[in-house]
Amino acid sequence: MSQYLARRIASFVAMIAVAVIATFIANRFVPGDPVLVMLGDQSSNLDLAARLRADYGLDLPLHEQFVRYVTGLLRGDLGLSFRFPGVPVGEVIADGLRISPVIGLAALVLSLTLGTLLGAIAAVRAGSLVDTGLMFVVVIGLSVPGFVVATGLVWLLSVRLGWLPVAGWGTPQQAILPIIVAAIGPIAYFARLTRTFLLETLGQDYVRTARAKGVPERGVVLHHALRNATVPLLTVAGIMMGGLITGTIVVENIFNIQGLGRIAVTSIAARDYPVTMGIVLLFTLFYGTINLLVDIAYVLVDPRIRLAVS
Amino acid sequence: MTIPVDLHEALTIEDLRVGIGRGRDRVELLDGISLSLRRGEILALVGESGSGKSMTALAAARLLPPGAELGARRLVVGGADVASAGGAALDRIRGKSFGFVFQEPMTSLNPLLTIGEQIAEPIRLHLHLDRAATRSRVIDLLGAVGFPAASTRLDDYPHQLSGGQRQRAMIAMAIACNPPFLFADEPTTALDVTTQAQVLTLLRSLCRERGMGMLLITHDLGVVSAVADRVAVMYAGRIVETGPAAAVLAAPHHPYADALRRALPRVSAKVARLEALEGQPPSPRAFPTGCRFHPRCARATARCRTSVPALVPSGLRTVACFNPIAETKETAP
Amino acid sequence: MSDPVLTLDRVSRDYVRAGRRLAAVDEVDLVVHRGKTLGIVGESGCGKSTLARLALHLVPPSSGRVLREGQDIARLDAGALRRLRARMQIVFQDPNASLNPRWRVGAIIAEPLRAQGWSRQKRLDRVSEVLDLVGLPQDAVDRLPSAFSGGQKQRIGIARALAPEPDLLICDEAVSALDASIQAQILNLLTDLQARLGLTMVFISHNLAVVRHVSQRVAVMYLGRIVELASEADLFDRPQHPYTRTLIAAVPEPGRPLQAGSVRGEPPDALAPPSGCHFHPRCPLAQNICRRISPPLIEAASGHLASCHFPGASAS
Amino acid sequence: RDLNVAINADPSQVDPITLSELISGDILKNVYQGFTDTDAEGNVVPLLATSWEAHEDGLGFTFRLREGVKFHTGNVFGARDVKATFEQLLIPGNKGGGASQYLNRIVGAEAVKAGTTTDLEGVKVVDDLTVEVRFTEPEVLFPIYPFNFFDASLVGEAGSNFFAENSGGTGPFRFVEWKRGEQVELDAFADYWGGAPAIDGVTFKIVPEETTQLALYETGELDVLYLSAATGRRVLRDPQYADQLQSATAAQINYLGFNAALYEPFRDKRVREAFSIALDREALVNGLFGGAAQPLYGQISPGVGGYDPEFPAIPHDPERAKQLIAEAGYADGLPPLTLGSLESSRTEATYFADLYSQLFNVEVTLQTQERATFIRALNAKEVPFFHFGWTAGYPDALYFLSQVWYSKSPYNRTGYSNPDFDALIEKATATTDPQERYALYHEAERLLVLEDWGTSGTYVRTQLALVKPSVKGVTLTPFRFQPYADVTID
Amino acid sequence: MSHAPLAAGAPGARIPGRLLRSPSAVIGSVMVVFIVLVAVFAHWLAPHSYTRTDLFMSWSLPDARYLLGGDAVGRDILSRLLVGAQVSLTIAFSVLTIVLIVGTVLGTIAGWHGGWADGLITRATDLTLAFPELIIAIIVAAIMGPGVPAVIVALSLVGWTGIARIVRSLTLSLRNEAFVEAAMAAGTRPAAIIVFHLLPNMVPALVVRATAGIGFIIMEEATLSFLGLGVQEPQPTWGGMIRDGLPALRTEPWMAMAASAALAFTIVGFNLFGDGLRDALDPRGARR
Ligand SMILES: Nc1ncnc2c1ncn2[C@@H]1O[C@H](COP(=O)(O)OP(=O)(O)OP(=O)(O)O)[C@@H](O)[C@H]1O
Ligand SMILES: Nc1ncnc2c1ncn2[C@@H]1O[C@H](COP(=O)(O)OP(=O)(O)OP(=O)(O)O)[C@@H](O)[C@H]1O
Ligand SMILES: [Mg+2]
Ligand SMILES: [Mg+2]
Ligand code: NI
Repeated sequence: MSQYLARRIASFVAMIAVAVIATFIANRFVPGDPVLVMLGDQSSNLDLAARLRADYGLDLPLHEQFVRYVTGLLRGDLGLSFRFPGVPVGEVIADGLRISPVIGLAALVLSLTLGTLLGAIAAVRAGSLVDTGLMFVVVIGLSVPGFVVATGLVWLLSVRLGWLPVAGWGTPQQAILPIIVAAIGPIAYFARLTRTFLLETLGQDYVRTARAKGVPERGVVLHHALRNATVPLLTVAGIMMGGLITGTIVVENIFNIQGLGRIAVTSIAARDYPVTMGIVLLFTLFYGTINLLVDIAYVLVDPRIRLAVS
Repeated sequence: MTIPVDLHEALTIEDLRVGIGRGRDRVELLDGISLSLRRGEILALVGESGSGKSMTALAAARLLPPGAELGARRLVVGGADVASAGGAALDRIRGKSFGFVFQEPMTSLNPLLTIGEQIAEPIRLHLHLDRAATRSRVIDLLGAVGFPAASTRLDDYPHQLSGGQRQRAMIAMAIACNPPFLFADEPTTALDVTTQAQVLTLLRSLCRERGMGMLLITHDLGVVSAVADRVAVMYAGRIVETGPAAAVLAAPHHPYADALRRALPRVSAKVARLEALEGQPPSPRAFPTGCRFHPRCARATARCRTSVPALVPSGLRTVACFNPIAETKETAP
Repeated sequence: MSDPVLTLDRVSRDYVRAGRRLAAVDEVDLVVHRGKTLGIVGESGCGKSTLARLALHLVPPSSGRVLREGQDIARLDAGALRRLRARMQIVFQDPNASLNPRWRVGAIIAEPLRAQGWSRQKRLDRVSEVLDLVGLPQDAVDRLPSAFSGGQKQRIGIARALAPEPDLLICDEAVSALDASIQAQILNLLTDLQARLGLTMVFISHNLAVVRHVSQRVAVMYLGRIVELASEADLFDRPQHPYTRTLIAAVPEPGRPLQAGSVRGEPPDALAPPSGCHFHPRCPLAQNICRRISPPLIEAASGHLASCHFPGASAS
Repeated sequence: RDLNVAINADPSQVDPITLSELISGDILKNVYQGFTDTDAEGNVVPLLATSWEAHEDGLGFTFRLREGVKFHTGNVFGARDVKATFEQLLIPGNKGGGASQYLNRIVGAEAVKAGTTTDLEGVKVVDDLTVEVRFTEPEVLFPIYPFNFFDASLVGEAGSNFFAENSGGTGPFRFVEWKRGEQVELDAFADYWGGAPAIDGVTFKIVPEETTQLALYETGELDVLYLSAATGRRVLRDPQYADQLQSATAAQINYLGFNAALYEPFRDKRVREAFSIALDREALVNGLFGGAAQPLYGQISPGVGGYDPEFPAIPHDPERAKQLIAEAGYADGLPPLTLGSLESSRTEATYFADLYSQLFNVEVTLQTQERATFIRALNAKEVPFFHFGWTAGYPDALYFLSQVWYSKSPYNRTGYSNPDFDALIEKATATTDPQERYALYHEAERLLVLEDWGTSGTYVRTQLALVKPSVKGVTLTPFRFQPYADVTID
Repeated sequence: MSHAPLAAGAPGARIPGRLLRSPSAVIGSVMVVFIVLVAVFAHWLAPHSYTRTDLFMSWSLPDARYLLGGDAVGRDILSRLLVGAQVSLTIAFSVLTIVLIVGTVLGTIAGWHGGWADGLITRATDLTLAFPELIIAIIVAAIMGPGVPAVIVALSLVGWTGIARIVRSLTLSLRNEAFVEAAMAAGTRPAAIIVFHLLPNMVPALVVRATAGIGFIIMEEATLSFLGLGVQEPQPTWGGMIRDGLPALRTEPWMAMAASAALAFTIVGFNLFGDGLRDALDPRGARR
């Protein structure tokens, strides 16, 4: 395991390097440049554009820009944002980093627990009315677009009833709706997956053995059937976690939250290279770590899985 | 309403019927099986592969596969009325009132739990022992079933074990709570004879000393004769002969039971060719009419083709045959 | 003797468990000759199934070589190994797990045929043929394994192994779930095939009567090692190793009482095998030497190998 | 109580030097002030300059500055600050303020830009309240250019980024804090020369999503809401908002650009004319905007100095349009054409594309693009046919004519070039008298639109805003909101 | 005696039969077939031109002429809804197909082969997941020009990762199954083992993933179009119609509602169908 970890971490570093190069190239590949966006209506003002280019070092040859960036990076310096003049990239991202993980983790916890619960109930009662009803609700949850749900909920709960704030971030009340909306899709997806995998494992002989031992139904489902569905569910949870933590633009926009998703989108739209690079690096780190943890969990959950060391 | 339960009654199955599937796919697997066992008694259930032995046990334990339907006049296992119990009540009966050794030790063990955990589970559930006590009981159990170095190997996962080791883990699990009754479906097929002897001795002493009843499903007639008090022979979903083990093995009355005995190889001497039954075993989808054995039976008469022979008592035995061997006074070689 | 089909040359297989080495198979030398059956018996957990897997290179040996017709199968490339496997089939000890629950029986049995590129029609014919041979109804083809009893599944496994007419068949506990009559049918079938096609077999079983019935030579394993190897008659009638004698004595046969306590002491811990002769803690004949020196597998009588310091001696 | 106003994105910055765009402009105009401002009708009115005088040679102005104006820093505003502001805008490394483009013609500007000096030669501090500016070429609009004078004395010590975090203007409100992605907060400036505002401050809430903006407005978290076209339509139709709605024509033209270099048929005036008269501008403003727009025939929007109320309406005449196309030799259809537009004007573009393909038997493919990509293509003059808008940066028609259609302007994205037109523009640039100048505009506009059919105006949007009934004194002008100095909240 | 399964290859024949026995599968199939038929014959079914603008009909109420009313430029919403089915489903199916194939191939390779292949593929998924979809979409749109193909490529480029990871995890557990060992012993090639032994066991998970993916892809297309990176006017898509109709939800709700309903109908249909498929594929018919 430790050898596996060592290699995994080494390849992690390599992955970061690839991410840096890939984003750097991709950024320059993207049509339109930051100066254009900064200039807005004055985008054709060549004089101004040249001044800005020089100010941001964008007039240097590409390889020099790259070297500059990488040396900065090695010193832990992600550079300054283009979009927000003079603000360090770290600071821009930190805005989102204070919010998105909170929403993401809360939504993840919500969707894992609720999704698993609903899926498990449906699986145990497979074929019954409960199952059909639950799955219908779940499918509706999957099929109604997030912004429709969000708009509806805001209108009802905030505008009409005045129970919850319309938007913003800071108070616990303000977190409720975003978390719920972010969780709806994942809940539905997870519920369906759980049901599917459970139906798979509930038919196994060892589940019969558990029943023969007098394990109560809950134990049968949780301890035996669900446990054996953990590996694929964990995988999905890992991806979901990544997706939720790195921000859901729909939720962030509707609830007016400066999360990572929104920062990513605005920085890309503004061709704010340093922030975009910073975000990709952060996300790479996120996903790399999450997936590493998921892989380790595989081995812990299923002793038969051996992750190849190579 | 509670059904009066005889305290000496370890197992009662009356008129058990099991069918599976719907519509055209419907097959009747068991046709009116009745069995009864007293505490301390060992009944061996032998018979043709696919005749419904495992189904009988599974049905009595209410562990039938999805899609199977069960009908029975009475089902009492280990002093508990299984037929009417449901949900939580059934969970309290299973594992405590009876244990179950499944035929397939590999797939019947949870691949993600160590055998120690799996054996500990019924102990935790029914005996409510603390961790240490549970662990030492698990080690004792594993030792009793002849598991080598039990204290280290209880942390093994099923895939790390040999076939026989899994089977022994399964047995340890089934007897973990000292149940008054045990379903043992081919419990020793993967055990070498010495280990088998040890395990059977253990099971038999549980029966003799603790009054456990045991339904022992096996193909090994040697095992039957060594441990069973009584034997029931099944063929194509029906019981065709029952009686004291020694007597039935020595001189079966039903031609099928006789054929079984004749087909056995021996360690003591090598025979040129084994005496197998002619013809194909019947499929539940197309059971023959009348006596289901008649197409393969040398003694079959016209009557066998049309009417179903009932299990009729003769002495300590019951036989379902119109032309039983006993009447022709044939003796065993 | 005739040409060797399968040769194990000091083959070992270790598993690492809890940081400790477990020698599931420990420097085994074996030769299986064409057209003959080698029976393997031994204590549960002594490494028989591992040996079977090694023979097919389903697990690679930790050391030693497995030779198939003189060729080291570890050195074969993937294609050659596959072609080789087509000619050697195995019946797994656990019939249930070795059948894909989503495959219909017909497809399961036809799998080795498909792998060998048999035409569809030939596959169909062959499947129906082997179904008959193992005593399964024809309508089994389009049912899933879950609709079969333990013994029926075992027969599906046998049918799959027989279908491609292999020249080497490894049976790991292949008839344990069959009733006496069907067992007899299968055993007769195997002996017929051997006579007709020169089938070579490795027959692993705990049922000594069955082993005796099918085998020409029999090996007895104990804790990863072969402790005795002889012709069927020699082994059963004149066992040299005390463990073999214990085994034979413990066979339950109708009319014979259960030989409880026929073997003394604790079963050995494979993670910490006893020194010297692995069997010494349970051996009625054990002397000091047995504790220190592991007896080599040598000829104790003509053509009769045993690994015992006191072969043939009996406890009195 | 603060006034809560929505903005739909972060401003690009909040300091007066760095480049400014619409949103920053909306905020900064409450904090910083220039020589002049526009009133609700779009007329130029004095602000920090009380009067100004053009030099005889037309190459300079002398400004008389307002007395008693205090900066938020506590310093008194004077002529030195004007000069220092200009210098800071030009000094390299200060992330080139957008306003610096208005200084290019000042004598000595090049030298400051080149970094050889920091002293801007052409600006002379005559006394504390008098400043003189001299140009190399005529620059008649100089007084109306949008400058943000700041307390430049502090920049010298604290660096050019100083005002990113501090407030240094003369406006009615002081900049307090910018929380990225959340809000920009201004506080009332008690020492404001025009008298302290009645409200405590202004909070610009950053809310990109329009449905959210509306929800916030409905729950009272926003007092003032500037509406986009789509939301505007919906609000117009909802009687509940009737008494909360304000409107004003936008100082913005929308036009179809014909790049003759890229699409052969556009070289033919008849084709261009056909494209123009094919439009039913009345139907367009009603159908697409529910009336919240007006047809644009020329190239100057109402409310901007130099607007020509007499500019003739271009008749909607599809038959003649078809005929013109036929005359131009395309009776059998025109070659395929791609219409480019920004995603934000997709609906209109869709309509144009369908209209032309129906009428002229031409295959018009629509290509709406993400902003940065589209602007890049436009600037590179790669788009043969596009629909685009241009918002006035100062209240004079020259902003449209000289930037969009003057042949040497970098913003001329169609390649339209007519020496006569250019001459008119050049002349106007040197004409100080507004009426004279406006006459030149009118001539140029007619030349461009009706003679050359160089473009086709489409519509001018009517800006809509919601203002809570309790809020008084919010004024929507062609240049968006007036500073909130006179706002009161009940 | 039927030899159908042998003919059909490995598992699976008789599935249509089993499918028809589950009511939800039947309803689902009917819904799916309906939607697909509508999509295929959309142009034929559409009562009006889906591109024809008519400013006098803009946002018109549903009436006898425009059964579902008119959109912002006065086009018939019903016609656009029908043609939109074609565009949206083409995108959804194409992306799903590509993504399922690529994801499954890479996932099985990673899980089966392990070692460097696993390392490479796993890192690639991590990187792709981390790379903002928007950048990919912008680049693709720049290279290919915005439109249906670009949307398909962009969404496929980001979509394969999830499937690859699930498939990899399933491969990791399934390859330890005894029947895989048995298949190797039978001489079956690894590729065939993956296709015939592992894949059938992954189908349930993939079905759920695919059915959930349909709605996601359709909405994702709308997001891309919103940024000018997606399908271009006058091509209608459901996602686009929902997006464009949303601001008018309180005044002229019919466009957003009609498209949402069509989308929901489709997703429900596919999910029911997927459920039925799953049940039909279940070897144990695990309904208790
Ligand atoms: N799910 C099922 N669907 C249809 N038939 C089934 C199903 N399960 C079992 N059967 C059939 O039921 C019969 C009885 O099976 P059972 O497992 O009880 O046999 P058995 O007597 O235990 O045989 P063995 O000795 O081989 O284990 C068999 O013929 C089998 O084919
Ligand atoms: N994958 C594995 N990992 C660790 N240990 C293993 C593994 N497989 C087998 N072993 C160990 O190797 C030893 C030999 O196992 P094997 O299955 O070969 O025994 P066997 O002779 O077939 O026994 P049986 O008769 O019970 O089937 C056992 O002690 C077992 O625990
Ligand atoms: Mg059975
Ligand atoms: Mg074994
Ligand atoms: Ni009979």
